[in-house]
Amino acid sequence: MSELVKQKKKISITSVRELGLVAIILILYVVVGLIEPRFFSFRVVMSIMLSTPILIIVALGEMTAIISRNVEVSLGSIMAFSAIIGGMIFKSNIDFPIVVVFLVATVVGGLLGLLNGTIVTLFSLPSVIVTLGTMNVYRGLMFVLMDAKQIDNMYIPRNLIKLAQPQESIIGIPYIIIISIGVAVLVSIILNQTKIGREIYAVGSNPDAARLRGIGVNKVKIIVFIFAGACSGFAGMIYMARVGYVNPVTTGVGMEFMAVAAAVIGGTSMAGGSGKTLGTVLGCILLGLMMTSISYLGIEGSAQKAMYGLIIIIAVVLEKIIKSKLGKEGR
Amino acid sequence: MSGKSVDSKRKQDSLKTDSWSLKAKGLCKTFGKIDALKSVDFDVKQGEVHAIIGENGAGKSTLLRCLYGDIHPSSGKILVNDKEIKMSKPIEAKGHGIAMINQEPLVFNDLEILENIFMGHLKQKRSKIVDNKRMRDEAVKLLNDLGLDIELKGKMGNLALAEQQMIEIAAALSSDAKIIFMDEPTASLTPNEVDNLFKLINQLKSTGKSIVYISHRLDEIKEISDRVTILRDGNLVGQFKIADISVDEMIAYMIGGTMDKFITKKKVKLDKKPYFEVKDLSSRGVFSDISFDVRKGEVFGIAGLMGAGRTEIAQAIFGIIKKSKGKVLLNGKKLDIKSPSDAIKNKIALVPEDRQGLGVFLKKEIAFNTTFAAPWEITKKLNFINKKKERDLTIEYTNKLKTKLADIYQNVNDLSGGNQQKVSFVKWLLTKPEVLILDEPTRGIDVGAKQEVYRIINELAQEGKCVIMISSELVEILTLCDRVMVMYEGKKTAILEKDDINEVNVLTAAHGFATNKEGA
Amino acid sequence: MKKLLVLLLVVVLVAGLFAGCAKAPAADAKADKADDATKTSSEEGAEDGSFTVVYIPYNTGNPYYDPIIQGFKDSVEAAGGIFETTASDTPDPTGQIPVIRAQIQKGVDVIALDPTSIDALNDVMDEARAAGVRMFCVGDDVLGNEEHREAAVIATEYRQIGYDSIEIFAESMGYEGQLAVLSATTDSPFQNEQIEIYKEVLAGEKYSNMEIVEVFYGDDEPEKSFTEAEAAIQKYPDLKGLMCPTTVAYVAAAQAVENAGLQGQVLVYGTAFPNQCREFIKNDVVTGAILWDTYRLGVVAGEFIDQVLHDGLVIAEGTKFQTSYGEAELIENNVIYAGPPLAFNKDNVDDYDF
Amino acid sequence: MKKIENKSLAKAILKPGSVLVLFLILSVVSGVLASPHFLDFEYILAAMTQYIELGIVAIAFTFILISGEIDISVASAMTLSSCFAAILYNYGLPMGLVIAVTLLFGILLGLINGALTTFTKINSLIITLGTMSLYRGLAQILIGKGSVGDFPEWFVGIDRTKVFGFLPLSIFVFIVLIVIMEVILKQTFFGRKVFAMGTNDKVALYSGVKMHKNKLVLFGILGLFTGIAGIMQISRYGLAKYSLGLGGELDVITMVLLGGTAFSGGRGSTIGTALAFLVVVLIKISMTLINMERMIQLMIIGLLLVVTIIISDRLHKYQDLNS
Repeated sequence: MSELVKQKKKISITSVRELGLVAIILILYVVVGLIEPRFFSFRVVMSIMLSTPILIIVALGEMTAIISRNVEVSLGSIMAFSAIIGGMIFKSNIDFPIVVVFLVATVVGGLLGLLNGTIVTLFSLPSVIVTLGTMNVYRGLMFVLMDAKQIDNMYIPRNLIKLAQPQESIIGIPYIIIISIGVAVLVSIILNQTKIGREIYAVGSNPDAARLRGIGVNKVKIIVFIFAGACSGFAGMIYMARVGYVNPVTTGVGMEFMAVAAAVIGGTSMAGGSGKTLGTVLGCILLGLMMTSISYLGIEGSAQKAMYGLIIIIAVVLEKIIKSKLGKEGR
Repeated sequence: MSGKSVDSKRKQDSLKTDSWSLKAKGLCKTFGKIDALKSVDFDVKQGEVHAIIGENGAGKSTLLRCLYGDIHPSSGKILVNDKEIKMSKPIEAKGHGIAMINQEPLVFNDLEILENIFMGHLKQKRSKIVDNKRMRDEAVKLLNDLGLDIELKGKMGNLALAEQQMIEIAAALSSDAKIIFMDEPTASLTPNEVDNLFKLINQLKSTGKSIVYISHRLDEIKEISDRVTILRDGNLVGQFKIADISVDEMIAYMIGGTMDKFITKKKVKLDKKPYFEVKDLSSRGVFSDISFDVRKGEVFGIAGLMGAGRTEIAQAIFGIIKKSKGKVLLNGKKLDIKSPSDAIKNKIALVPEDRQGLGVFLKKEIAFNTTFAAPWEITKKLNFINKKKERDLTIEYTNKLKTKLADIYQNVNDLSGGNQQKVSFVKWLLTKPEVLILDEPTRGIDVGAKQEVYRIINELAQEGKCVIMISSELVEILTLCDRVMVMYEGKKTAILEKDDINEVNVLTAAHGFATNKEGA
Repeated sequence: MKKLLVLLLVVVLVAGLFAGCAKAPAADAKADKADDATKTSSEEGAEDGSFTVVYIPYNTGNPYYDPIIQGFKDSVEAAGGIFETTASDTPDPTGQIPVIRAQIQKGVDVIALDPTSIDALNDVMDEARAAGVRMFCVGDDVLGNEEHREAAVIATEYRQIGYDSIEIFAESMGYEGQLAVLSATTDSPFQNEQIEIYKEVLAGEKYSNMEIVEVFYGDDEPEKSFTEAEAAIQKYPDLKGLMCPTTVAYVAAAQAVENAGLQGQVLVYGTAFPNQCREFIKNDVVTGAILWDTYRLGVVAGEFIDQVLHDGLVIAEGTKFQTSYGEAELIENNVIYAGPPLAFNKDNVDDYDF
Repeated sequence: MKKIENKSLAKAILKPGSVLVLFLILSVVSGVLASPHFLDFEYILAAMTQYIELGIVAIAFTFILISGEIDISVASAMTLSSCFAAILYNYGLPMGLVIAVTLLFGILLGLINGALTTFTKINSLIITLGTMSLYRGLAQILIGKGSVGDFPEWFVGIDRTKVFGFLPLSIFVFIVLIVIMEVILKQTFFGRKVFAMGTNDKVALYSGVKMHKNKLVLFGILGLFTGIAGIMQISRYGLAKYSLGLGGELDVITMVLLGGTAFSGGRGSTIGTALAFLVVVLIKISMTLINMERMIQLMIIGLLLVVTIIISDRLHKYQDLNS
């Protein structure tokens, strides 16, 4: 009886977050629009949408990691690394089939993720610290690989760059947006509809219980790291398509941080066990909107960093309050 | 429709399975210095309920965890159908058709109830997509068998403890287990729910499943089980057909001879007026309107089943959990205790139940532990530590309790359970308390150590301290206490004076039925 | 078992350390030779021709420096010297100071520095000279603190870049329309100077139909520059030109225009490498770009240092000296301009590869 | 060759401390092998001053980690304090006052972290992940992209003023702080509480430790140290810049873990951290001397960190078994 009542409350609260995010996004958009009327234009909406796909894909990987009670801070490096590998392939042969390169980048990302996962599980170490280390290791590696040189625009095939261009699109929607939506749908299917997906939630929700239920906790963790890495690798290609070149030093720096922010804003609980694809995607859109608005209003860019930090803190604290209001502790 | 067919199919399968067995030969398990299991033999036949009884720390749970592959036995072997098996993870036990229901339900709060039932063996369609419909149908069937109606869509975290327990049972059943371990499954169930559980257990027997059943409630054992295995301090002390043994005999075997053999109560003359008083103390959702008083030199017992709110009362008095109402008085003056440090200032001490988790720092030196709760005893100005004083005090007090130790600078986890408990005592004695709350003071320590603890309790009483003892072990309650408060589901059901303290009164009150001497 | 793993990892670490150092002996052995030389006869030590020059650019991984370093290397080695280069990852004094200190400690003969700050490096530069190291600026100068270095070799007269680029751009725009600037950071001196020049020029009669609507700042970060460029395009639908006095912004702007499919409607111009703008020029996204011959900068710097060390070239205003590109002169504050600006367009872009 | 190494290591495994010594020797050896200019006491001291701020932060960080918390916002907090000081001074406050106020400001930053973690009971890692970028961002807002300088003569150059004629003042401060903190940690009851909280916070609570208060104090101390470091940073550069010390938290964590402090808390020493500081700095010096690419340096430090935690983790498990 009372349980049923409680459940209703819980359900409403979780969906409230997504609705709330949508509301915030709309309000922010309108407010900026009122200050700067030119903001109300299809082009602007398009560029906001165009600014999110990279983040969305990385953030979904990060979300998966967080759901399983891990934090992956090397995703930015992994993204750059994969992009570099892809770029090198193109540099050697610009006509190389793009699909194959996408595949390669994704695999490379997955392998780097595998390395993280192995270290974390094999020695049962906190994932943050391990990835904090590998973050730099990977950067260094790609730097050596590239001998401090960047992959210039001229080596990137036009057809790849076209993926990020509105005029080259299905019903006016650029490919990378469609791709990112596709990835999001895929991720949500994997997480909600497949065995491994649900086990990821289980492991994050209560590792001991998972172990006693006969779930291979370490196996699940490693899969999570591979998955997060693969997402970032894939995102690396999208990055190349959008920005048009890759630099071993600047590409993807701070990406993991944005990803964590997006996931947490989207309602992914740092305590593990809960997190929704839709929420994370909305989180990414909110961040993208903020970025665009900031440059649009000519706000001093330095405010951005501070804002992201603030948002993360507010988000986690809110999360906590909601949880405790429900009288349910995220153990 | 499909659900039914699937379910009946499952039944036939389990019926078809020709008789099988699980055996354990000479299992030993040591944790650090403590022998939890000493060469125990055990076996389960198909379609029987086999109970394991024994006092706390007798090794019941350890045995189960070995059989479930959760911990590795130090030696001995486990056989299924007389073939030895090696298990490194629970997942392998599952492969052998073994499922486990834990003492405290281990659940996934963030997940749906349906998933909680099937997690670990989720059903998939050919497309590798999780088959929610099929699982829901099976789950509905299961919950009906269990006589529950719970919305499967709801989050597990929103269920009451008892419901979570039932869900865990459902989970075990859904995994097509041949044998189910139940570790105190009724600890948090209402009599009503217990009946349902028993119906279910009998039904399972009829379908050829086996149950290994652990409980402190001997009457239940008598009612439900076919055979009983009795453990004491890690030793196998007997295995009987349930018909061949009486409850009293069980107790005798559990405690090793009749109680008065080894517990004696030193008479202490109590002064008339109460020294320590608790007035309608409540903590929202945990316990309510608890009042009692303790006189100097008195040993005041608090009895009740697991989850009756005994520990929580101690925690509330000690300032660890919030009091929603009521007050605590020492020698007539009201105490304002918001945190343990306030309690310590007011000469109250709490020796917690979970010794290793709450009592002592296992990985710190004995001296460190001994003096930690009483900094003022060993600090000079600028709170520098006076190492000499620390050493002297530690030696003095550890000797006082006859603690066996090599060196006061060795880590506590090098000590045996009993001596660890003594360190936990010493730590609190050093704070010179007037009121000592002892929560399950003899949990998981061997008989010798228990006697030591009883001796200490007697001495404390003689020194005129107020001793409040929370215990699940009737023996202690019955012999050591001057008065006993019995609790049931957060309520006081009786306060028994010396002469009324007997097994019947305590147990009836503990199960929520009024005694003739209600609230005396 | 696990202990073995630990051991293994230690070995890996050690390996890692030495792998990292592996480069060292090679590079360093030479350095020692040079170093001994200076020790034996510190003053006229350069006589045996063997001398070590270390070039310290802003930061690593910055493609801008590749040609400079190449030219520098070629000329120094042609003169029988040893050329090394090293830099920090962050383009600020935090990174540069330890690097410079290390070079002083190694007793190199010459430090050629592209200063990341006009004031924060004075002390360390003095330290270097006190230690008998010749201290030059190559690429940029420490304006207002010239006394802390001996001379500065600058690619070209940067102001000239400003005048040329705005003129070329204005012409391609037909001397009319809105113009936005996409710069680096709010306080990067070179870019700000350029922007001042644009304004100064556009004040003239001939340009009365042109206006700079706004200056955007991309902080020389690819993604940010990109977003800023898009913002600029959308904010001003009638925008006709995007002027980018920094290579990062240039690429971002060109890419943004191409993505928006506004080739021909929004023109892009500014500083960029041939390799960066080649594709865009071919696809008519941009008309061209302007820069200076960075390879030449390196060569001139090398040859100048060589002559200072070995031919007793006096560092004073008015001194002239020969380079493989012709005659160069030290002007006020001992500044040397390596060459004229270099404008790329469809016709000549393929002649260069850097 | 490898065998011999393994043997000696196997011995070393017996005591966590000896691994540190091993690393110290290792770093000196690799330094000497790397460059003949490495072994120069004066130069090593001078080079040390370039990293001393991180070392100072690491001392207090050791306390936090022992108590079972973590704070990865330290580098940002340090830089924010320095920028804050610069702004104050440019408003015309006397330098002495500026220093005092900045130290208070540092404490405030620490307390913010502390309050957020203790009262919300949210993992301090997450909170400080937020404040890390919050503080860095605020610094950026305060100072903008440029740098603020022109500090009084007497204040600038703490790394070049020598005590006893050879020891840079900043290193002297470092040593003094180490001694003080080591004494607090090992000789006072407060130190015991720190260990207790990290070993088992529940037992500590049951034993009458005021968790909130003590955690706040610890974060406050760390804040104070970041403040000190911030001041020393400006004094060394003669200017404040938002980007200074970027990514320093990794170095700090590396030092502390390398110093034998358990990531899970309950174990560690400031002396260990100090030695680890030496190791890291020596490695950095030798790497810079051979003009190693900065990215590769970062990579090696990262590698060092990963390997270090793995080893220390193993060792502690090993010790618990063998005690």
